[in-house]
Amino acid sequence: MLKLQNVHTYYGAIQALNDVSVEVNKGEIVTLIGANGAGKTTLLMTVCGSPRASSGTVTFLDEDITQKDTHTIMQRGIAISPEGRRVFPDLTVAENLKMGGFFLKRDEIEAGLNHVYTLFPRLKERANQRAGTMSGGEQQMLAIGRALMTKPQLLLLDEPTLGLAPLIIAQIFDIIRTIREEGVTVFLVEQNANKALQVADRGYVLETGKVVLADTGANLLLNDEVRKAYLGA
Amino acid sequence: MSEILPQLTQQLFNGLSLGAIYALIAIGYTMVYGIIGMINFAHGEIYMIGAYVGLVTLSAIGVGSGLPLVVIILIMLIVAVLVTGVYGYAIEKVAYAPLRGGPRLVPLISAIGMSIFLQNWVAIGQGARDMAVPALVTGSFQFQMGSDFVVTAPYSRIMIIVVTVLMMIALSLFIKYSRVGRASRACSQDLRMANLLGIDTNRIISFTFIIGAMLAAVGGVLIALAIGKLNPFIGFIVGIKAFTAAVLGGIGSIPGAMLGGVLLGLAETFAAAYISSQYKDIVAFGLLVFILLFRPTGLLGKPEVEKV
Amino acid sequence: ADTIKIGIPQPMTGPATQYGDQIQAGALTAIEAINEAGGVKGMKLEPLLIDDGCEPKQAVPAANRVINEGAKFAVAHACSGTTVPAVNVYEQEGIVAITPGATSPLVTDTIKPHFFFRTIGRDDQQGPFAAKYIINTLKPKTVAILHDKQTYGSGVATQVRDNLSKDGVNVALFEGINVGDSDYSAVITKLKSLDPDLIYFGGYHAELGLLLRQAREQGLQTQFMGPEGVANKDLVAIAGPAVEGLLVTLPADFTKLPGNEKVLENFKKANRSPDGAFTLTAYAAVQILVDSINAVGQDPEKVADYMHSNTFNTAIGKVEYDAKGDLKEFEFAVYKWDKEGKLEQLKL
Amino acid sequence: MSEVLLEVSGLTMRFGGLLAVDHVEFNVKSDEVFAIIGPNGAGKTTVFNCVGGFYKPTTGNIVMDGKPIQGLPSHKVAQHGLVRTFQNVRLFKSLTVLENLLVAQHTHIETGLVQGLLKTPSFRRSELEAQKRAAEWLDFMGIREYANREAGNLAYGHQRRLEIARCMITQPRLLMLDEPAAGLNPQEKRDLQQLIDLLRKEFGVAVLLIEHDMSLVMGVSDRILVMEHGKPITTGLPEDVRTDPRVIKAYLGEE
Amino acid sequence: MGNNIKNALIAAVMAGVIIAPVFGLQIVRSGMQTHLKPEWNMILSGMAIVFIFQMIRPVFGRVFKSSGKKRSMPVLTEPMRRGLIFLLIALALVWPFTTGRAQVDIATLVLIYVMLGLGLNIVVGFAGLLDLGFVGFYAVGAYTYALLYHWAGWGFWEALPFAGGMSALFGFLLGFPVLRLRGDYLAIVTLGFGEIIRLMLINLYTLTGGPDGISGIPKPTVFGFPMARRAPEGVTTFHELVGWNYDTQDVIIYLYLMALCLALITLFVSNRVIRMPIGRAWEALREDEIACRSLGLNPTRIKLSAFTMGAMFAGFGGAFFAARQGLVNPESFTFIESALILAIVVLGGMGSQVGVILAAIILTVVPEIAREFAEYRMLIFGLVMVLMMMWRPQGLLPVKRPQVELKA
Ligand SMILES: Nc1ncnc2c1ncn2[C@@H]1O[C@H](COP(=O)(O)OP(=O)(O)OP(=O)(O)O)[C@@H](O)[C@H]1O
Ligand SMILES: Nc1ncnc2c1ncn2[C@@H]1O[C@H](COP(=O)(O)OP(=O)(O)OP(=O)(O)O)[C@@H](O)[C@H]1O
Ligand SMILES: CC(C)C[C@H](N)C(=O)O
Ligand SMILES: [Mg+2]
Ligand SMILES: [Mg+2]
Repeated sequence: MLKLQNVHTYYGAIQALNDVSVEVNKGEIVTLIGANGAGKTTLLMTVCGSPRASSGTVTFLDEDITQKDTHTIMQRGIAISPEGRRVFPDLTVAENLKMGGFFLKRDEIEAGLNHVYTLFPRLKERANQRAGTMSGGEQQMLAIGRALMTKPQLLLLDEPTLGLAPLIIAQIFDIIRTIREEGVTVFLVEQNANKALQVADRGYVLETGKVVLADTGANLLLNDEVRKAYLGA
Repeated sequence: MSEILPQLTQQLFNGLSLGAIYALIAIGYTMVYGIIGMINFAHGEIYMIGAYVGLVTLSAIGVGSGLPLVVIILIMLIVAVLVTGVYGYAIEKVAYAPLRGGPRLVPLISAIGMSIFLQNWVAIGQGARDMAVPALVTGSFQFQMGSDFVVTAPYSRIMIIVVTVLMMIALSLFIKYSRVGRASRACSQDLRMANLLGIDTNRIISFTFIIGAMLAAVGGVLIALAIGKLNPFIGFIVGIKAFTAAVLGGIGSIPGAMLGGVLLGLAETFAAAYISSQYKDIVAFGLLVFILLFRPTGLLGKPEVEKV
Repeated sequence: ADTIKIGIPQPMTGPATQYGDQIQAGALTAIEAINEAGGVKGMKLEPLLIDDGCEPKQAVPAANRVINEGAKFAVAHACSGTTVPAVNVYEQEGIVAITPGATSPLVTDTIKPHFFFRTIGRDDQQGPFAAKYIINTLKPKTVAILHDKQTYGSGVATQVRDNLSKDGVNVALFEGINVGDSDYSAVITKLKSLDPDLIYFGGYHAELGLLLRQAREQGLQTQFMGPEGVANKDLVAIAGPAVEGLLVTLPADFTKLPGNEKVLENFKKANRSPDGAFTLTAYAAVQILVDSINAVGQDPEKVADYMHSNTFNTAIGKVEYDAKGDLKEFEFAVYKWDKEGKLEQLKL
Repeated sequence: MSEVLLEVSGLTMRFGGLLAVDHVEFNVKSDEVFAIIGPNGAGKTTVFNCVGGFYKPTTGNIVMDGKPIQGLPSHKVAQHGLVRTFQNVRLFKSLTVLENLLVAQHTHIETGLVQGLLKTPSFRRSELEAQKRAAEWLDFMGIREYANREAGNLAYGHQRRLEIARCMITQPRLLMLDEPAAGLNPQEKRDLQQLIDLLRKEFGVAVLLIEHDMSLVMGVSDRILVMEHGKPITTGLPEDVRTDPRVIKAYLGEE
Repeated sequence: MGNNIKNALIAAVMAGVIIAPVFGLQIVRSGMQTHLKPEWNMILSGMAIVFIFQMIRPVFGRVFKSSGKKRSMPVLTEPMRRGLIFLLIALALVWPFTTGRAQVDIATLVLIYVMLGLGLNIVVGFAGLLDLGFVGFYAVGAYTYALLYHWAGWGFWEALPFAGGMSALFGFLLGFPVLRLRGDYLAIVTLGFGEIIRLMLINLYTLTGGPDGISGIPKPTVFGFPMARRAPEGVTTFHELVGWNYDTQDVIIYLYLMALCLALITLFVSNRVIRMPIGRAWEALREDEIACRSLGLNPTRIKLSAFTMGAMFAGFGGAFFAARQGLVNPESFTFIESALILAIVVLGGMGSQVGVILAAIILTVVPEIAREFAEYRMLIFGLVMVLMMMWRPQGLLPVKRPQVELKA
């Protein structure tokens, strides 16, 4: 479904991705783990075309999207819950969610809202609070909810559990499983490698902009190097 | 004195009509600021160009063409709006778009440069002298108040107030309910995130500039008709006043622009009336400072919350 | 050098362009006529046209430019606002300059220049003259005075006010308005309730045009009056029919001066119009410079000395200077506008 | 027994209709690590903001070392020896690591204009001392090698460390950490735990901690306050809190 | 290719729409009527130029792209920066003795703008406070000297510290209430203050001479001896003292050297101050006010110090301006002047002193050169401002921030 081939990405003169090739198949949960600054976020954003890959190709559903504008790419059925949450601070929670469903019809929006509200009851409670004043964790929920609103085929999650309470973290992983059941493909970046690899079908390990390991989630969990570096064993 | 009340009424009308002008232009500032956080100093010049286009159109039609007045004014408005729309679009593409993402003050300077450029562009093309605009809309609404004071409301000014209010309502509804309007709200919060939701932010920005320019052009044409004098430099002062109005009302807020404009118009008028014309701008700016001291984000601006 | 350069820094842009045009017309016609007649001591005059925009902040650069281009003589600056700062430069540098337009007393009063002269009267002649006319002929009970807060406008307005007050006329309002504003309705409403018998405006035509138009729009029919800075064709365009009845003080019409037939012929030859209040004053300025150079040569110091101590026969009649370069005599007249925008001189 | 350093009582913070913090009471002793945990939106950060002077509490008393500090502006609070880190790291990104630490010493060093312009000896001395202190802290945090890099370019974990160093260099009595482990990997979390221990032992500073990572919280805290919906549910020792059914239900979930 | 032609066509049509009402259809007045004088070739040639430009642009684009990945600005290193400063100073020193009057005169103007630019740089570049009313403090400085001279007969040297002090005081008093405003709200309030100061100067006629301003302000003396053609009774002028012939060139060079001294002092101070604790605090505050507060730094105090210091330099600049000009009036202190100074700072590359100097040179010299083009002067100036920003959005000479290095 999503395929990155030999992708290089730069920020000005800094190279953040170096010859990265990654594949995500339909219906999978794929996770990407790596230390701080390894380039995980950059990889997700390169898929979104912001920044663009300076060489290599990104294909989504057999279409080359490497040079496409961000908005075009996102309209193809990709959604992201970005690093730093990026909720619209002055809009209410409900408005934020509706923005997620920008391209949907009115009744679809209603349905989407209900769906998100059942996943995150707290958001329903606070439907009219300005998003900027929500607590860190609440904003994280909102960011995920907003991404779900777009009814994506491929969902990109950048550290979705950051700042969430243990109970909610467990819920988030449940949700990831659920939406996979609903047919959404998930590409997940996590610090919480343990949990991430548990839900993931496959995983990639990124080190300073390079893919150094790729295997099934279960295998990676058993891999010694991974255990040492990312699982704290 | 029995004349206090009628005089007050007249001044109130004067202030409202001046405020309406400021408001109409302030919207353009507010919208552009709201979306890309930039003070578009060239906006006043668009207003000036709108006025010139109106005059050119009028001259093309000819004052004595026999067409009904309404039709003439409509044609002037339409042509002016179309032309300035192109101006707004082109300016954004040429002078601002390449600078996006850079340091924040760079577009501000570019806009000041653009403003100087446009003033002189018109000064060279149409001459730097005052141009007179024939008085198309003559006559006024009058009524006697008090012993011998006749309150006079020229139709040309009533027209400005009415049009401003209508535009404001239309625009507010548009922003609230149309797709483009909603997209522009998202853009004004977080351009990059809006983009990540699939919204074509470049188009929204262009659109914002076009709408802003069009509103300014409407202002330009109506005011040219009411005032009757044009020169390439009229945009600058009005631009600064309108910008002040936008800030006063809370920059980014469309009703705020309206409120700020009217307040500023009233403040200036009453200062001129009851203090002295000499002090009217001091009063206007003083009011701005005073209000911002108590409401640091303007009258209708949402207080900035930064959650730490 | 084989030419004598004469700087002509004048408004070529901005609302005062009309006046710059008149001055250029006058100066150029004079220069061409003199060159045709063989120049000055065998040398041709070379005009240097420089724009000062009638903006005070462009005055010093424009004056510097005159100097940097190597001119030692100038027909300098129409507006008082530009002339006042520029005088310092000419005085410092020893450039002989004559203004054919600036009427403010400040031009010569503040530094009492040695090198700077006028071919036009002062506002402390024009103001009292206007005041006298107002008192003797219009006999108003109350007068309102507005001005544009600029050197010239506020200066002449102050003169009028002081002279009126001295003679017991009630000046009910004395207030400045902003140049460049387009809406004066607040102050007009104020005038409406004050209901004076006369409104005097000190300033230029652009503002007066709007004041007139907006006054009539609000139904204020009071008589307006202004100084020579408002007398301009553009005024008619801006104010439209509202201009009817406006009174202005202007230099007398020098085209009717006996002995000017030759001058008028030169204008005809050059295909320029001799009309306008400042055309012939500019013409005269060139004449005076040329006469002096003919007499004592090109040293500015000597030229200035010569000018202070001699009389000249010019297009504006006989000219004689006092110690600070002001005319010993100059005459203003009162004119009235009609509906078409024509001026008619009034008998006093 | 060590004495009480910070005493918070009856703290209430209301945002419009929302009672974000509701009669919270706790105290922190001068050498303990005190943690606040609770579900998202429970009001933990808001407690920090009230204590630190970033919000003005609706009601309540905050006493630091015997002096009331509620309602003081945040920079005054900081001068009482109470400093904090933020839920999202807030470094001076385009300043270097060293400069971040120099800025933090602003209130302690020679800042006279004239002295600085003339580079008087006392000024030089004060600058050098400040640099020396900074160097010591960088060594202590193990980020000395990045001293001359722009802070914004550091890896996230290092940024967290720098933020803590920046607090410590102000010589605080109480260090408030808001989710310091967020975004760190397991290895880094363990380093952090050791660091907190060390700070308390070596520098005698009390720590007030908000954190969602239970292994860290249970590992370093002496006492824990659990909040839910702005209200305190319980305060107690880690073991007690961990097994408290209310806490499990509201926050921890079944493991 | 087809797409390309289409785009070029659209652009050409738009160009037509833009040109037509301004150049293509000129309004001509005859009596009370106006009619239009069409200039079709104007419109058509404009459209043609745009069309051709759009057609060849992609080619250009390719050329540019192939040369270098991303045009990243060369950043000045510390030794290069010092070298450049010394070079500039050396050039400044020989300048008056090797060029003509006009050049020295312009250079003096440049130096005034350097002073103002460096002053505003403290406020905007270092402390990150957008000040659109800087010209107000410039005016206060100029009028302080002018008024002290006019009412009390003070000379330049006595008045100079007062001018700086007065401006600083204004900066302090005005800054106090408003510095808690954020970003652009601060900008508009400062703009308002600038205007209020100017309007007060116009209105306080009896004190300030209103629109006429104050004239006849003396130039700085040389150790008490005036540099003038004629001196008042009983005073020896400088040229009499040293037995030279009076030559205006001398005066101009003297003024230039004065300006150079003042500019160098400004440069020195602003260069020092950014390496001092207060300078670091400014930068820290620009980056993150909340973090600053959490560390015990008082934001208002720190901002005020930047605002006040910037204002003080504006005051010095103003006093010098008054002396050079011999005359002050409110016209010299309009908003556009503030905008120009701000443009110098931004074009220089915020916070970069060498950049500010270069930008001051460019933005002062361009309009002077453009005088050749008469009415196109300001058109060119505006265009240069826009193009400069596009060409160098990071500023002419972005420098690496001066950093305290921790040595091993
Ligand atoms: N906007 C940017 N400009 C310059 N460099 C950047 C930018 N964003 C990221 N980088 C650099 O690119 C590299 C990869 O960063 P990235 O954010 O992708 O890492 P990450 O794996 O997501 O790390 P983390 O776990 O901390 O989120 C880092 O070295 C970072 O410093
Ligand atoms: N400025 C504010 N205005 C309105 N509501 C606010 C404001 N700040 C916080 N809140 C609300 O107060 C509640 C407590 O927020 P707080 O940030 O203290 O939570 P928290 O316990 O730190 O949560 P998290 O663990 O997710 O960071 C939340 O519901 C939040 O939405
Ligand atoms: C040209 C004239 C209108 C100038 C006017 N007399 C002045 O002194 O400014
Ligand atoms: Mg990341
Ligand atoms: Mg929190």
